[in-house]
Amino acid sequence: MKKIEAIIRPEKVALVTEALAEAGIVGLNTTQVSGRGVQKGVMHVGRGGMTIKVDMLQKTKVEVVVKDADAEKAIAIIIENARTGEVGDGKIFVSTVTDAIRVRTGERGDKAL
Amino acid sequence: MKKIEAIIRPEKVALVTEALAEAGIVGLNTTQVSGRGVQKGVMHVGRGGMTIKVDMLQKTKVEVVVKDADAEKAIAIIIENARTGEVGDGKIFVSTVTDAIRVRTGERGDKAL
Amino acid sequence: MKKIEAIIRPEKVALVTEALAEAGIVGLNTTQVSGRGVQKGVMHVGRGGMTIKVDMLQKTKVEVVVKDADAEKAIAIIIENARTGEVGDGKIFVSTVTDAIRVRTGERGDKAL
Amino acid sequence: MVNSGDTGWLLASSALVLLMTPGLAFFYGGLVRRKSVVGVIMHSVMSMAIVSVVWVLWGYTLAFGPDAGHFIGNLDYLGLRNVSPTQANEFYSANVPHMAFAIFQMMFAIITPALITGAFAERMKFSAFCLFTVLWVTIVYAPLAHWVWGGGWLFTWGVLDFAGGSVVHMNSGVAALVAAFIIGKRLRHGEEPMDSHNVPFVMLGAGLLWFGWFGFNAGSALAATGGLGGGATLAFMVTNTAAAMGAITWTALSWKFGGKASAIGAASGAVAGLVAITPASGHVGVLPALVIGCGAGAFCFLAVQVVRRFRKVDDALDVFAVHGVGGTWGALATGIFAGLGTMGAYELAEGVSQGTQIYKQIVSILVTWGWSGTLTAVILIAIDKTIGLRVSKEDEEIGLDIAAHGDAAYPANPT
Amino acid sequence: MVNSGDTGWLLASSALVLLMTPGLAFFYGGLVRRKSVVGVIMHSVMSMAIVSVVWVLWGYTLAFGPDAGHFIGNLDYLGLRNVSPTQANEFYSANVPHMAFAIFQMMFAIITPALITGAFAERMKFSAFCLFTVLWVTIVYAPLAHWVWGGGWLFTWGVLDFAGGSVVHMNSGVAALVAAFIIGKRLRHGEEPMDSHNVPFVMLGAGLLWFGWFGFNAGSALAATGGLGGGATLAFMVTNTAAAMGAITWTALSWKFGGKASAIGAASGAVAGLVAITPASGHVGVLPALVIGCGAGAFCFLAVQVVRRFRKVDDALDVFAVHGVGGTWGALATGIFAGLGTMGAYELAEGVSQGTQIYKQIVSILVTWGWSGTLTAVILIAIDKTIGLRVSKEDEEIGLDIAAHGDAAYPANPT
Amino acid sequence: MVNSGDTGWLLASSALVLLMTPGLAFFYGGLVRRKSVVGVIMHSVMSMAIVSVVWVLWGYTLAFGPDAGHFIGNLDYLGLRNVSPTQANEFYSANVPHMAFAIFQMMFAIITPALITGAFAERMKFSAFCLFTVLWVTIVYAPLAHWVWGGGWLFTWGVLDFAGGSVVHMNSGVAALVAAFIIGKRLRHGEEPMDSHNVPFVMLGAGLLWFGWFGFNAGSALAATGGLGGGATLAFMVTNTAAAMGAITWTALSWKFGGKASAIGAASGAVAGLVAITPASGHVGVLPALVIGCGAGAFCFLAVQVVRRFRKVDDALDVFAVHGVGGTWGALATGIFAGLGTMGAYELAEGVSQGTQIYKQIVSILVTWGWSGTLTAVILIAIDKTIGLRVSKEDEEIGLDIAAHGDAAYPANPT
Ligand SMILES: Nc1ncnc2c1ncn2[C@@H]1O[C@H](COP(=O)(O)OP(=O)(O)O)[C@@H](O)[C@H]1O
Ligand SMILES: Nc1ncnc2c1ncn2[C@@H]1O[C@H](COP(=O)(O)OP(=O)(O)O)[C@@H](O)[C@H]1O
Ligand SMILES: Nc1ncnc2c1ncn2[C@@H]1O[C@H](COP(=O)(O)OP(=O)(O)O)[C@@H](O)[C@H]1O
Repeated sequence: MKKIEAIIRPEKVALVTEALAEAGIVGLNTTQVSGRGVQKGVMHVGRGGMTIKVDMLQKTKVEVVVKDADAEKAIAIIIENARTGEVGDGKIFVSTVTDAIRVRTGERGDKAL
Repeated sequence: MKKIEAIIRPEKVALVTEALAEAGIVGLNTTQVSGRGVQKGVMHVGRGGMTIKVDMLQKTKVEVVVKDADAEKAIAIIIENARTGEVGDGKIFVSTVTDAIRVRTGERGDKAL
Repeated sequence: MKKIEAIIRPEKVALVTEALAEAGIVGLNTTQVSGRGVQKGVMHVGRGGMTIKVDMLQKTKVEVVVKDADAEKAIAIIIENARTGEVGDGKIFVSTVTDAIRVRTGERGDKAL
Repeated sequence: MVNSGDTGWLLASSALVLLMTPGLAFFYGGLVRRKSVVGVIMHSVMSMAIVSVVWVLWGYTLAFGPDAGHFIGNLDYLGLRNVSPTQANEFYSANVPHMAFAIFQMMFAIITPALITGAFAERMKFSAFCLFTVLWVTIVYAPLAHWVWGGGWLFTWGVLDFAGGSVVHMNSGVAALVAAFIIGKRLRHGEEPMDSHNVPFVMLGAGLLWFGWFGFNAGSALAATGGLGGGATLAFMVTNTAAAMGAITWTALSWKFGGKASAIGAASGAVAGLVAITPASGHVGVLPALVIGCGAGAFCFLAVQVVRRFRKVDDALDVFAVHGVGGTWGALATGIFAGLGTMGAYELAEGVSQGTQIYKQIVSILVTWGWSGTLTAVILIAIDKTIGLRVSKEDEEIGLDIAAHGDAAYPANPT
Repeated sequence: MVNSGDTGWLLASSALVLLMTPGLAFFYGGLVRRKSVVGVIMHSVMSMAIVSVVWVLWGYTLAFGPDAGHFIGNLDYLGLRNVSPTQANEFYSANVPHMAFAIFQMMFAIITPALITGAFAERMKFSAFCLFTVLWVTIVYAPLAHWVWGGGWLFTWGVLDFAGGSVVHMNSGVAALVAAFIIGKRLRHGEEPMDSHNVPFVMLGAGLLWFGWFGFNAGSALAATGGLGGGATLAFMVTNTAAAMGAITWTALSWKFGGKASAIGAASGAVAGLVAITPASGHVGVLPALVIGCGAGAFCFLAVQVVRRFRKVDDALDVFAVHGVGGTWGALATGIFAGLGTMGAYELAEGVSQGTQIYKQIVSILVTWGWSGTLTAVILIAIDKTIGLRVSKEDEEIGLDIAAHGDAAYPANPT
Repeated sequence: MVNSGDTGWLLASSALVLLMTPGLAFFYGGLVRRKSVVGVIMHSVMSMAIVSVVWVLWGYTLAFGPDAGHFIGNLDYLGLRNVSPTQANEFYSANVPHMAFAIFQMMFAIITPALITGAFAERMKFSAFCLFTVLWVTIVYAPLAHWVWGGGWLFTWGVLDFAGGSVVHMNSGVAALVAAFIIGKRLRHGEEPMDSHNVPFVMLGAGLLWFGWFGFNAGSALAATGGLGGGATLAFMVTNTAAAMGAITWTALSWKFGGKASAIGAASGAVAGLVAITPASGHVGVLPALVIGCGAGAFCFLAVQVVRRFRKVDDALDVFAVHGVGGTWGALATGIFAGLGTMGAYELAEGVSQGTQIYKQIVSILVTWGWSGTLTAVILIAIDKTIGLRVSKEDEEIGLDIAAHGDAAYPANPT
C-alpha cells in the first residue's frame, strides 16, 4: 500500500476530494498545516509594528492510503484538481505503508482501505 | 521501529491513550484531522441554504512510534479501546520508521522512544 | 528521500525553520499536535472540579522532506535550535519517502523538493 | 405618570436582558462538544425569534392580560391590542408605557425556555425544539408568570419573586431535569469525555450574563427610582454582590476538592449567585446578598456533583443543578432575608412575619416544581409520540451542527 | 426642555449603536475566509476611527448644519463649534443637548460605510479603503442625511425614514453593489468555496447587532417618552418583532429549500428584519412589524440567491441583498403601513393619504439608489485611477490579515 | 433631588463599566499565548468577584467614607451601612441614591487591579494574585481614590481627574511596571516569540472597552444632564473622539515604521486614546480631544518600543506603556486644555490659571507614581516572602490554563 500526502491549497480540497471519490477513492483524511516552499512566507508585525518575523501560509494536507495499483491514478487526480499554475500549488509525497487495519472489523491489508 | 497511525473517533482518544500508557507505551502524539471513509461525509448548506457541498467528519489521528516488537500489542490495544462497532470507528496504518532521535539528549534508535 | 518529522516545542518553531532556511532547506510544513512523552501530561479538572482526566501538551510537528544527503544536516539543525535541555524538548522521527511531486509542474523526485 | 427617566431605564434594561440570551448561547456553546456548538447557539437564537412572536400574539395576554379567575390572563391584549406604547397600565406601573412593560416581560419569556435547552443539548430534533418552545411558553410559562406577577393567586397571596426565581429559574431548572430524563442520555454518556470545547466562549457568555443581569434584576423595579421593592439601585447592588460571592465560593470549592481553581467553576458560580439573588434582589440588603451568593455557590456546586453521580439522567449543561437548585435556594432565602439590611427601602408587608413569608415561599417552590415538572413532561411526551423528540443515532454521532443546521462551526477545511 | 431622562436614554442609545460596529465586525469576520478575518474587522474598526474624526470636523455640519438650499448643511457647526453640550438645538430636539444629538447621528455615520465593506471584503487596498471612507461619508452620506433628516428637501416634502432605511441601509446596500462591481470578483470566485470560517463569530455579531439595534431604532425617537413618531417604546417593540420574524422566515426557507435550518440563515434573517423595520420603526404597530419582518426574510433570502446566480458580481457578504433589498422593502413598507396599529401614537401627517405616502417613499427610493449608485461609482473609479483600488494578486492569495495588517488572526504556529 | 433620569443613567453607566472587565479579559486573553488565555481571563473575572466583595465590606468606606484627616475615609460605611439605596449623599451627588454612587465607584475599583494583571500575565501564582488584589485595592487604591475623589487632599486642592487618569490608569500602569520588575521575566522572554494567539479576541475586547468607556467617562458626570464638569454629553463626545484619534495615530505609526497597518495597533491606539481622555473628559472640548487622542497614540506607541527595548523587565501586555504613559499624558493634558472648547459647560475654578492647573496636575502625577510604585512594591515583596509570587518553572512551561485552572482553553483533543 502507498500513502500519498498532498500538501495543497485549502481552497482546492473540496475539488480534489470529490474527484477522488468519483474515481472510487473514498477513504482519506485531511489536516490543516502551515507551510513554506518556493512561496517563502511573509513578514509579520507585532504590537507596535516593530517586531518582525516570518510566518507561514496555511495549507491543507490530504492523506490517502491506496493500493499500490491506485497510486498513480490518485496522484494524477490530485495534480489535475489542485493546480492553478501559480507558486504555492503544493507538493505530493509518496511513501510505503506496511499494513492497514479497519478498527471496526479488524480486517487487515488492502481489504481495510 | 514502526509508526502506527490510528485515525479514530475523538471521543475515544482518552481511552486509547490511557490504555497505551498502562501497557507502557507512553510516548505518542495526536492531531485533529477530518476524514471520510465508508462513513462518507455529509451535506453542508451555505448562506441562504442553497450552495451544497460535502464536508468531512472530525477525527483524531493518534500517532505512536514503537519498537517493532511492540507494534502488534499497540494495535490490539487501540482496536480494543476505539471500537464501538459502528461505521466510523476508523483505520490504523502501519509504516516503517528508520530512525528516532530524542532532541534533549541526542539519543537515537529504540532508546529514543 | 527522507521525511524528517520533528515534534518540538511550539516556541522553538520559528528558530528551527529560520535555521533550516539559512541552510538551504526551505520547503517544509508544520502541524499543531498534542503530545505525551517522558513529560507525561497533566491533570484536567471538569466543571465542578471533580472529573479528573489526563490531558496532553501542545507541540508542533515540523515535517520536512529532504534529499537523503541532507537528512543528517537537517537533524543536526533541528536539535541545535529546538533544545532547551529540559524534559519536553521533543523527538525526531525519520522515514523513507519513495517519491515527491511538485503539483504546479509535475516534476518528480529530488527536483520536486 | 409616564416619565422619561423610568421609561429610559426600563427600555435599557430590556435591551440588557435581551443580550443575556446571546450570552447564554456562548455560555452553553462553549460548554458543549465542538460538533454541537452551532446547534446550541441556535437554541438560544430561535428562542429569541419564536418567543418574541408568540409573546406579541398570545403570550403576553395570557400572562399579563386582565386576570381571569386568578389563573390566567384574558384575551384583552391579544396581538398586543390595547397595549399602548404611550400610556401606562397602572396595575403594573404608572411610570412607564404599558408596551414598555410588555417588552421587558418578553425578554424574560425569551430566556426561560432558552435556559432549558442546556439539558437536552446535542440530541433534540430541531423541529421538536421549535414546537416545544411554542407549547412550553404558552402552557407552562404564561400561567406561572400570571400567578406570580400578573395578578394571579400567588401574587395576591403575597409570594415574593422580585425578578424570577420561580417563574424563570426554578421553572426552567425543573423543566430541564424532566427533559433530560425524557429525552435520555447522549450516546455513550458517562463512557466518553464530553467536555467544553472552548473555555473563552464560556467566559464571554458568563460576562454577558452578568452584565445583562443588571437589567434583569434592577429593571424589575420597573423604575429607576422608587418602583417595586427596594428599587433598582438596591437590586443592582445585591445582584453584583451575590454574583461575586457565588464565583468566589465555587472557585474555592473546585480548588479545594479538585485541586485547581477552575475558570468554568468561577463562571458557573457567578451564574449560580445571580440565579439565587434573582427572587430576592429587591427585597434584601447587601450582607444577606453575600450569604445568598455564598450559599448558591456551595449548593449548586454540590448539586452538580450529585446529579452527575446519578447516572440515569444526562442534564448536559447542569441546568437543574444551577437554575433549579439555585432558584429554589433563592426563593427560600428571599423568605429568610426579606427586609433585612435594606435600610427601610423594603419591608415585609404589614402583618406578615418572617416565618409566614418563608411558608409562602415554600408553597411557591412546591407549586413551581409540581407545575413545571408535570406539564413539561406532558408536553415532551406528546411531542415524542407525534413528531418525535430525538435525532437519529447517525445525526447525533455526526453532531447537530452539520446534521441539523448544515453549518459546521469551524469548518473541517477552512480556506 | 433638556432633561435627564431623555438625555440619558439618547446617550445610552448612542453607546448601543456604537457597539453595532464591533458587532458587524464579528458578523462579517465570521463569514469570511480564515485568512481575511482581521482585515474585515479592521474595516469596521477603522470606520469607527475615521468617521468619528470626519464627523466632528466637517461631517456633522454638512449633514445637520443649518440648511443651505435644502441641499446641504452650512458650515456653522464646523469642528462642532456652536454645538452645545448643554443646550438643545430646538430644530432637532428640545429635550437633549445639541451635542447629544450630534453624537447619536455620528454613530449612524460610522456604521453606514462599515456596512459597505462586506461587498469588497478580502481584496481592497487598505489605503483605498481609508480614502474611500473619508470621501464617501463626506460626499454621499452627509448630503443624503441632510435631505432626509437634516431639514433638506426630502425631509420637508414628508418622506418617512424613522431610523435610516434610506440613509443607512439602501444607501450602503446600493453602494455595496456598485463597489463589488467596480473592484471585481475575488480570485477564483465561483470556482472555490469561500465559506464562513467561524459560525459562532457570526452569531455573536448578530447578537450584538440585535442588541444595539434597540438604540438605533428606539433611540431615533430622540427621547425616552414622547419624541418623534410613535416614540421609543413603539420603535423598540416593532424592532424586536421584525427581527424575530425575519429570523424565522429565513430559517424556514433555508430549511425548505436547502434541507437544513441554517444558523447563518437565522442570523441573516434577523438582520434582514432589523434592516426592513428601520425606516418604519416609529411609524407602524406590532402586527405590521410581523409582516415587514416576514417580507424582509423572504425578499432578502431570495435576493441572495438571485445575486449569487448573477456571476458577474461578487458582493462577498451579500450586503446588497440584505441592506439594499431589505432597506428598499422597508422604505416601501413604511408607506404601506405607516400609522397602522400604533394606537394613536403615530398617524400620517394631516392631508397625506396612504397612497401619497407610498408615492413619496418610492421617490425616496429612486433618489437614494440614484444618488448612492452614481456617486459611489465616481468615488471608486477616481480612487482606482489614482492610488489604485485593489491589492496585488499575491497579497490577495496570502490574505489581507498578513499581507496588509501583519496580524494573522490565529497564527500558524501559536505558542 | 434624587431623580429617575440621572439615576437610570448612572446605573446604566455602572453596567457599562462592569462590562469593561470582561472586555479587558478578551483584550488581554487574545494577546497572550494559547496556553495562558484562561489564566488571563480568570484574572479579570476574579477581580470582578474579589473586589466586589472587598468593596462592599470595607473598600467603599475607606475610599468614600466621611473624610478622616484628608487622608482616608472613616468607617461609617463599613459593610455599606448608612449607604442608602434611595437617599442621596449630597456630598457626592444630590441626584442619585448614595448606593448608586457606591455601585458606580465599585466598577472602577474592579477594573483597576484587573488592568495591572497584564504585566504579570502567564506567571503569577493564583493564590498570590488573589491576595494581591485584596491588599492592593485596600492599601493602594482606596486611599488614592479618597484623595482625588473622596474629599481628600488632592480633591480639596483642586486637582482635576474627571474619570480616573490618576486613580485608575497611572495607578495601575505604575503598579504594573513595578510588578513586572519584581516578578521577573517570563521564561525565555526575548528569545522566543510570545505573540498574541487570537487577534479577533483582541478586537472584541477593544470593542467592548470602547463601548463600556462611555459609562466610565460620561457616567462620571454622575448625572445625565448637569452634573460634574461639563456633563455627560461632553464627556461622551470627547471620549469617542480621543479613542478614534488614538486608533488612527497608532495604526499610522505601525504602518510607517512596521510596514503594515496593524490591527492590534488600532486596538491599542483606541485604548491609549481612551486612557488619556479619561481624566480630561468632562473638562475639555472636542478639538483638544483630537490632540489628546493623537498624543496618546504617539506617546504610547513610542513607550511600547522603548519599554520593550529595555530588556530587564517584561511587562507582558504593555500595561505601563499604555496606562502609565497614557494616564500621565492625560493628567497633564487635562491641565493644558481644561476649559478649552467646552462652550461654557466647564471652566477652570475661579482664580485658577491654566499654569496653576498644570502645576497641580504635575503634583498629582508625582504623588500617584510615588504612592503606587512604592506601595505596590511593598505588597508584592511581602507576598513573595510569605506565600510566594511566582509559579514553578514546570507550571509556567505547561501554561497556567492547565496548571493552575485545570481548564485548557481549547482542549488538545476536542470532541
Ligand atoms: N520539502 C518539503 N517538505 C515538506 N513540505 C514541503 C516541502 N516543500 C514544500 N512543502 C509544502 O508544500 C507547500 C507548497 O510548496 P511550494 O513550494 O509553495 O509549492 P510550489 O513550489 O510547487 O509552488 C508548502 O507550503 C509546504 O507546506
Ligand atoms: N484510505 C484511507 N486513507 C487515509 N485515511 C483513511 C482511509 N480510509 C479511512 N480513513 C480515515 O479513517 C476514518 C474512518 O474511516 P471509516 O471508513 O469511516 O471507518 P470504518 O469503515 O472502519 O467504519 C475516516 O474518517 C478517515 O479519516
Ligand atoms: N513514541 C512516540 N511516538 C510519537 N510521538 C512521540 C513519541 N514519544 C514522544 N513523542 C512526542 O514528542 C514529544 C516530546 O516528548 P518528550 O518525551 O516529552 O520529550 P523528551 O523525553 O525528549 O524530553 C511528546 O509530547 C510527543 O508529542
